[in-house]
Amino acid sequence: MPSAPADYQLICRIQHDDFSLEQEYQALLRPDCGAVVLFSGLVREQFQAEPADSLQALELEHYPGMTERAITAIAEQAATRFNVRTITVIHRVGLLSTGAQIVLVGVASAHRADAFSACELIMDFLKNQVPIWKKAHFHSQAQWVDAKATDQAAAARWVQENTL
Amino acid sequence: MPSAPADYQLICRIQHDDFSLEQEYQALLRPDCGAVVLFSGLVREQFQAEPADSLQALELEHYPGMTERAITAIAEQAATRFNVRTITVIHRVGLLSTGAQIVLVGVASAHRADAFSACELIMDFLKNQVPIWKKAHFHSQAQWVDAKATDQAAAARWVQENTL
Amino acid sequence: MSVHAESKAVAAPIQTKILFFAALREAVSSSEMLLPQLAPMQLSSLLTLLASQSTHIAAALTDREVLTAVNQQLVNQQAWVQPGDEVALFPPVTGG
Amino acid sequence: MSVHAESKAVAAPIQTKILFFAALREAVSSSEMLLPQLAPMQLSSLLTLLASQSTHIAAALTDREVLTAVNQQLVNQQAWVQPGDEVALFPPVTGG
Repeated sequence: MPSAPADYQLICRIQHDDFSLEQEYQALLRPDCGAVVLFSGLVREQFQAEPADSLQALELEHYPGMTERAITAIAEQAATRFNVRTITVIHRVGLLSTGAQIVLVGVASAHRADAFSACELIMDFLKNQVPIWKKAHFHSQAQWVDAKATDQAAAARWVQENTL
Repeated sequence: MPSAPADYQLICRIQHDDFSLEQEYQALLRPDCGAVVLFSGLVREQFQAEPADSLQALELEHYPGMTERAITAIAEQAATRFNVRTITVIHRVGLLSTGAQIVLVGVASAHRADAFSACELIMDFLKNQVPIWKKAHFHSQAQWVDAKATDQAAAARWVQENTL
Repeated sequence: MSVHAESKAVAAPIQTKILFFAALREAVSSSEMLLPQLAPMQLSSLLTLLASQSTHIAAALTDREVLTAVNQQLVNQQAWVQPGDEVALFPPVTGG
Repeated sequence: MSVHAESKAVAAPIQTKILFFAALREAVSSSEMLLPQLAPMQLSSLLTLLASQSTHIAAALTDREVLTAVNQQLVNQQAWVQPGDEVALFPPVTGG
């Protein structure tokens, strides 16, 4: 089984504090990298009709230790399958208001196709294989977010491609 | 033929000056967007063996007027095919040294899959359908960069998917 | 006699830590339990043992889909748990 | 006579602008040429006309793959060019 290249570098942080996309972008850059793909996930507005309510915040809980291990394993899989040099994954936990940044995934590579594929693979697996849970706080009530079938399908497609 | 949604917004600029990824990211954000994908293309180090030489800079020439039209058409195609809210395309021209930023494509959408697809589609078409040319300046000589077959294949795959 | 005492000491149950997260943590009203475990057992048996502790826990485990990790690795219920392992039970993840 | 003079004025050739970019611009040693054009013609004919202007241009056009745009839209050589259109000739693009 192939392993991630020795010169591949991962930055992985789980934190409550906000992050600076620009700083993380600068930290990803390498002279031999012509392509950087960044994904930023944010708490978006959400409305519900009955009863009329809107999202105030997401509360994110995680499993300390396993979260970092799972992200490291996913990043290593991405670096093994695609020709990438640096990967950054930052995931915030705790209470995050609407508009807040939740997650950043950044990948730098020589050419763009590798960075796009690696970044999307990491996001798809992050949704499925990392022990993080969201609770949606509306004004009148709070509820745990259900896992989505579309997210399972998104992760499954990388497994299928791998076996081809 | 479907058209881009009325509330979709495009920022398109061709300029010599550098850009701030952070500023462009902030300008893309909308309260109903939970996902932002950014692609940054940079002048990467390049070495040649015979004679031993390294890249100093890329010189980018374009066709003023047509460049903006072509990018607008590509962005509109992306906004028609994928559910996205804001798109930014900034392409630098002129002489750009190794390490310099060349191009930024940013897309904001409610969910991540649309932002990833739209951003990658725009980059693939940018490589094939926008009148911009690169000349590679090495220390001892300069040469126009040849179009790559892999870039043609990357753009072609969107056309195939479209007809399915 | 002293030999017997020693072998009894070796066979003393070790505490296996069970962690609960998110909706499951709320359902069992606890983020952590210690379960005395004498010998290796399959996770499915450990879950049966856990459910036998209270109807409250039994209901929490059957009311929803439960994912399982042993020593911070996702595993299925055929996996073996050694005494002292860290077991975690949680609903499908929704990060990212 | 005045009628004849008028119809001659109407038929006077209009300048069609031909733009060259990148390697092709360097090969023809010019970024822009004006070609007098009387009537609509297909781009392939206009390129033949252009090549007939000098062996230098003829060589530049045949030495490489040439992409064509009329009024800033990529077209193939079957496209029609109206007198006064903006025609652009250039090598395969390498932006992004």
